[in-house]
Amino acid sequence: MAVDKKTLKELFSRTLKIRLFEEKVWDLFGENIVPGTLHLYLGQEAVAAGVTTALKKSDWIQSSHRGHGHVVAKGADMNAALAELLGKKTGSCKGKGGSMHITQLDVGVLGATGVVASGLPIAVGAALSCQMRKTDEVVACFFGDGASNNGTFGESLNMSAIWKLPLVWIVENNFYAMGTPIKMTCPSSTVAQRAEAYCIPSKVVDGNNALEVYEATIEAVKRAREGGGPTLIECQTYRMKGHSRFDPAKYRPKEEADYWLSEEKDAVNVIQKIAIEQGAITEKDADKIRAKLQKDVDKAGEFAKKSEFPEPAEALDDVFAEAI
Amino acid sequence: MAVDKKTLKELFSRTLKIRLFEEKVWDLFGENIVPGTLHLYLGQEAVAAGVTTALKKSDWIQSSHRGHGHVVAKGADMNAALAELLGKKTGSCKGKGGSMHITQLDVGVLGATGVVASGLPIAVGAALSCQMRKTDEVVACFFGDGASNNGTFGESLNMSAIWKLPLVWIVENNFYAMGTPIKMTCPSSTVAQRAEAYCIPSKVVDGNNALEVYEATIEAVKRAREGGGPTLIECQTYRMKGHSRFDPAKYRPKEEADYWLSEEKDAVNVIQKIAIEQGAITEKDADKIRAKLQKDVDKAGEFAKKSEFPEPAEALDDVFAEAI
Amino acid sequence: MAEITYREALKQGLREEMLRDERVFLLGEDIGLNWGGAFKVSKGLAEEFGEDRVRDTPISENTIAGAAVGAAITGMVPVAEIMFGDLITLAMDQICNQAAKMRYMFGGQTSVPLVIRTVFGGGKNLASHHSQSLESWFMHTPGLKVAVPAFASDVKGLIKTAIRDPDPVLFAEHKLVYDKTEEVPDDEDYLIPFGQAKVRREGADVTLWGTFLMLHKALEVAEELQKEGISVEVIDPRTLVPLDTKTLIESVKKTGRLVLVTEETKTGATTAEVAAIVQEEAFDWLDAPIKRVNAPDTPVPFSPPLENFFIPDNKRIAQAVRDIV
Amino acid sequence: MAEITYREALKQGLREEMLRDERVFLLGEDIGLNWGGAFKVSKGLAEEFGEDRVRDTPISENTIAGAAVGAAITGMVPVAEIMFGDLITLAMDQICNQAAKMRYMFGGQTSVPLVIRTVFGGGKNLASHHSQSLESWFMHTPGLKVAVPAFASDVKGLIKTAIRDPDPVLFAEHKLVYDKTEEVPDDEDYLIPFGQAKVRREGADVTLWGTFLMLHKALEVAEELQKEGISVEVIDPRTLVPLDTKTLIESVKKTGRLVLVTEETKTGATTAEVAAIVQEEAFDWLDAPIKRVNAPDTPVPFSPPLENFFIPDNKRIAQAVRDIV
Ligand SMILES: Cc1ncc(C[n+]2csc(CCOP(=O)(O)OP(=O)(O)O)c2C)c(N)n1
Ligand SMILES: Cc1ncc(C[n+]2csc(CCOP(=O)(O)OP(=O)(O)O)c2C)c(N)n1
Ligand SMILES: [Mg+2]
Ligand SMILES: [Mg+2]
Repeated sequence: MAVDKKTLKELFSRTLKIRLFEEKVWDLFGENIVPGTLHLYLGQEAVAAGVTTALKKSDWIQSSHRGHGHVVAKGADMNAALAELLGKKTGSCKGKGGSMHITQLDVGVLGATGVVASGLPIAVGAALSCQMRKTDEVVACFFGDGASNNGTFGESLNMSAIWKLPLVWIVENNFYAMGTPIKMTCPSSTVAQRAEAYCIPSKVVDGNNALEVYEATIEAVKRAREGGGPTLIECQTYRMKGHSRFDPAKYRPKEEADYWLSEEKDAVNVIQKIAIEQGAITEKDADKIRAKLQKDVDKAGEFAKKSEFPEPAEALDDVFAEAI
Repeated sequence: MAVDKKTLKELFSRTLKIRLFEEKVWDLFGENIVPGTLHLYLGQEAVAAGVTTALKKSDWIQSSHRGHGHVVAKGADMNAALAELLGKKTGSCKGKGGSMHITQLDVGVLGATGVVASGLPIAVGAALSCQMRKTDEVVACFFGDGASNNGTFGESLNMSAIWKLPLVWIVENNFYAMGTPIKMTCPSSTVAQRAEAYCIPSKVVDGNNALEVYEATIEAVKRAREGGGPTLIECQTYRMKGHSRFDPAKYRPKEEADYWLSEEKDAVNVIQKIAIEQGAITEKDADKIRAKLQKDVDKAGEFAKKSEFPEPAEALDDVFAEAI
Repeated sequence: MAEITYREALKQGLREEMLRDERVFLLGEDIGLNWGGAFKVSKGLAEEFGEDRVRDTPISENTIAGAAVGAAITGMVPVAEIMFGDLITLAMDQICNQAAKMRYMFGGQTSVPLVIRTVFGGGKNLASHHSQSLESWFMHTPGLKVAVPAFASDVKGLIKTAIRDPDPVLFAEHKLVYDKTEEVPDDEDYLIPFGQAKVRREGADVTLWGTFLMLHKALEVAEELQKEGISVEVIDPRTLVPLDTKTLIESVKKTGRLVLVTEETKTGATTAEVAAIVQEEAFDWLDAPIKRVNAPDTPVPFSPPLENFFIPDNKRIAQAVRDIV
Repeated sequence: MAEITYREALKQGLREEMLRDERVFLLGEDIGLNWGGAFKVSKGLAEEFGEDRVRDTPISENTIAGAAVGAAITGMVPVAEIMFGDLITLAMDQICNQAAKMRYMFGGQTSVPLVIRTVFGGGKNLASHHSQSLESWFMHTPGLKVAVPAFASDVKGLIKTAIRDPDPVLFAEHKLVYDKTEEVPDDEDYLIPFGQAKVRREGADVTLWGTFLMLHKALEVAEELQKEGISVEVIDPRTLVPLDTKTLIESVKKTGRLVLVTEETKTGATTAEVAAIVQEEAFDWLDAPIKRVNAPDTPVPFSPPLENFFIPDNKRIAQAVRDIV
């Protein structure tokens, strides 16, 4: 597939944007001003970048507990996103959600969820809605390797298949669910093998390569829009940090971690190299894009920091449309 | 595989025993003395007969909501089984369970359950227990085609695979879940295809042929006992009656029903023919066996009918080991 | 106004809302052409609205509920059916963690206009897995509204309100009231607001509050007790969330006595919450302890004599009233 | 006796039972070598007992619980962990329909000797899906026993009793008490019987009953109020099923006043049941309405000021006491 230069540039800048966003989160975390826990997207940026670049603005994504990258990639306001992580009133969820529920519906994020694999049924419903409303909208649903062991996985894949829903299942296989290596809990060598059970076509791609992810998604989205039903794409990737806030991830074998965390495998480097090689950007462009994005992210950080916390009694709002 | 005459005779008589038992249930139902609903096993007898004949007494079975045939085949006391269906104090569950919970643990029935697909996780635990207790016991778990759409299916198959549990998954594919044809809810042409997702070997057999079921089970049980892990066997069969008590099953296409409900496909006829052809029994033997079984079943019916109902306050017993 | 069954009234409500708003659709197991719902509530609707809008699903309770959530937040108005209330155990995450919390945890960004219909209660000898009354779990789930219609007129007005409500509604029905009949308005906009109890019978000596079949029994008991000279007021909450405590407390202030009766197992039933509220808010008006009449703390047994013992009967209800007057 | 944390005491209890009885084993997500449990309760046990008996599982909550059931009825004694109480929504069928009902619906044919451990409560800014307190659902499930240890000595004695109990136990822990320390007996047969409340502090004017972190706050409040001349008796139920109503009612008969405090959302909380019982059984001894202090009926919010508002604090507890003395 020939990918145009504009798209390559977009893939690069989206990947980088997530990286810089997450580095900012990591810094804020270091300042000890991020309440609760965090599941960083660092390392997996190419997945969200590749998938969302293949979507239209009117398309939807369903996020997971590791959602920062998804929402930023789909175009969420970074100010509101960072403010949410700090629990501020200006956050996209008014401080009620935090890292695990970071969500901006008006850019097409159906939601981030703290319950592993709970996004899959919701994605089914959203895709059913796209179909029933006779739109050409498509849903992409992100979830982890670990999530594919949960009951909703089979139920949801099946429902998407029998109804030929406009859905793209994105498995982010980072080879671990918390400290549990996927090979301990999954007998097959890929998660993708499980899609065949429901006659769903699947593909395994390098999840650190935004272009590969993009190409696979474009094809899947096309099929979905044309009424061809769901596709499953397994993006193999790796967490740069541990699972959550305080996890040093010592359980990972050194060679494995070295391989994945090398300069050559780095998601930003990979797409930067491709974009430069294919003449989409120059080194200089890359620097300029980086500087611009860094500025945006820094500004978002400032915004989040200087925003107010919600008033305590706001805890009582938003339970129902009208208070009962 | 060469199957000895004794086994052929056993397959015949077990198939027939279930048939006669269920006909008795149908009669009692006609007398309007069976409370609640009923999921008859009529038509599927060869599955339970074939599977249980391949098991040892010390092996276990997990039943479903369509359990009469399973428990009778595993050797449950017919008096207690019929009494249970009538809600009598002498029932195997003292009248507390009825049709959907008909169970006799001391012959190796782990339980019948009213929640579709809820037996699968229990079978996983029982098989894990067989393994951890270092026994050679094996578990066979019965469930329907419809059950394979429930979340526990994937979870349980997976767990059985990763732990190489001594388990045989028996799908009774009767092509319907209540009124829903399986082709409406399952994109593949067999349920067995789903086993591959978990690297579980599988086989599709004629579920109206007890010998085929037996042979497939023998092989699976051997693998399980030797530590080779689970197998899935899809037994294709058909309900002679509707789903439950009052279902006339009008939704089934005539040709389909005619095919399955023909004399040649009848589970009892099929195994009787084989047993006679292979010299395991004569026509006369068959009649003798039938007469003997009919007598047992009739006696069980009498026993059940003349048994007392429990005292109302017995509703308070058996909640805990000791009343709290 | 025609006298129709609860089942029929419910179907009327569903049908009218489907005619009014094309975003409304039904999904669930065996609700469509071949069966029409385990209790025949949707019988005929697939024929009328097509299999798309009356959608049979696989046996996947959690994904049925979750699909309703996803559809609700993207412009549809799903009414999902969980065939038996006992099976809602499989859909608790999507109902209680997702549907109920979504508006809140996303800071008000979305409404979740869906209805989960299910059916509770025993009395049909269906044993432990098809007879439970689990409504208190949902009353304890912030973000959910909970309807408990016991009469044909209410079930119609409440299902229509539930469908038009922007928030998720757990719409509980009861097996033994499907066949009860009542006069039911034909008006397309016949809506019963949530949170308004109905005084089903006026009385002076004691207040009887209950739900579902127990409410029908309460009315019978009230008639019986009238003969003994005891005047019983009978209150139907109609919805548990929001709960109309005002009507109840006014009644208790008048009668000074309260008996609560539901088919739930006693410990942790909805009656516990109501008792706790009333003793707090009407402490000085209570002339006797609030009595609760519930099923015992056991699973639901199969055999008729056992199940009959399990489900509160008129005698137990009447006795509870007599105990405090 | 050594002063150790609740976490350590719990681990001691698990370890001692695993040493005593080789049928005892643990299963759950990330409880083994690589993690030792999300709250590190089982840290070191996989190293000691092997990965077979401290078994990491896939993320399959319903099958984890169901596997425990299957193992329990065939000769093992499983202790299954559901990593967060909120995720137990996925295992409700196996816990509430299977484990809890099996002895009953099979007419006493089998015991179901298993323990489901999970952890409730907020206070760590983990938001709506990792902070709930859902114990009342299980209190409302006949056939389950429910333990709610709040102190290190109790958690050890209760987990040992739970493991030796022939019936299924929902063993609830609380995130913010894992680090609380107390003197804990070393005795291998140190068992705390279910159904025996503990008077954690004696007092004369008002009874304070609560669970988990709220119990710790209640004790602080009691100290504060002492200075105002209010003498508070503090009661810890330790188990909700069986529930020791005797100790509580004796206390109320002495003080005439009762405040109930838990971190649950108010409507349908365990405090409702307790209030309902006490108003019924000690009606004539109550000098004031029973007060309930709970979280508001909202999902659990993320941001610190919101969550702090959500979780009852000493001020609210003290005020409730002052309101009725
Ligand atoms: C249903 C459920 N079970 C357990 C957890 C605790 N938990 C949070 S993240 C996680 C691992 C998820 O692994 P995976 O799906 O591979 O996603 P990753 O974290 O690797 O992105 C677990 C077990 C949870 N949040 N939800
Ligand atoms: C979890 C669950 N969902 C729905 C039901 C209602 N129900 C009872 S049997 C049945 C169909 C089951 O189909 P299948 O698994 O194929 O078994 P069969 O009845 O054909 O033997 C349904 C939907 C139930 N009991 N449990
Ligand atoms: Mg992972
Ligand atoms: Mg079937």
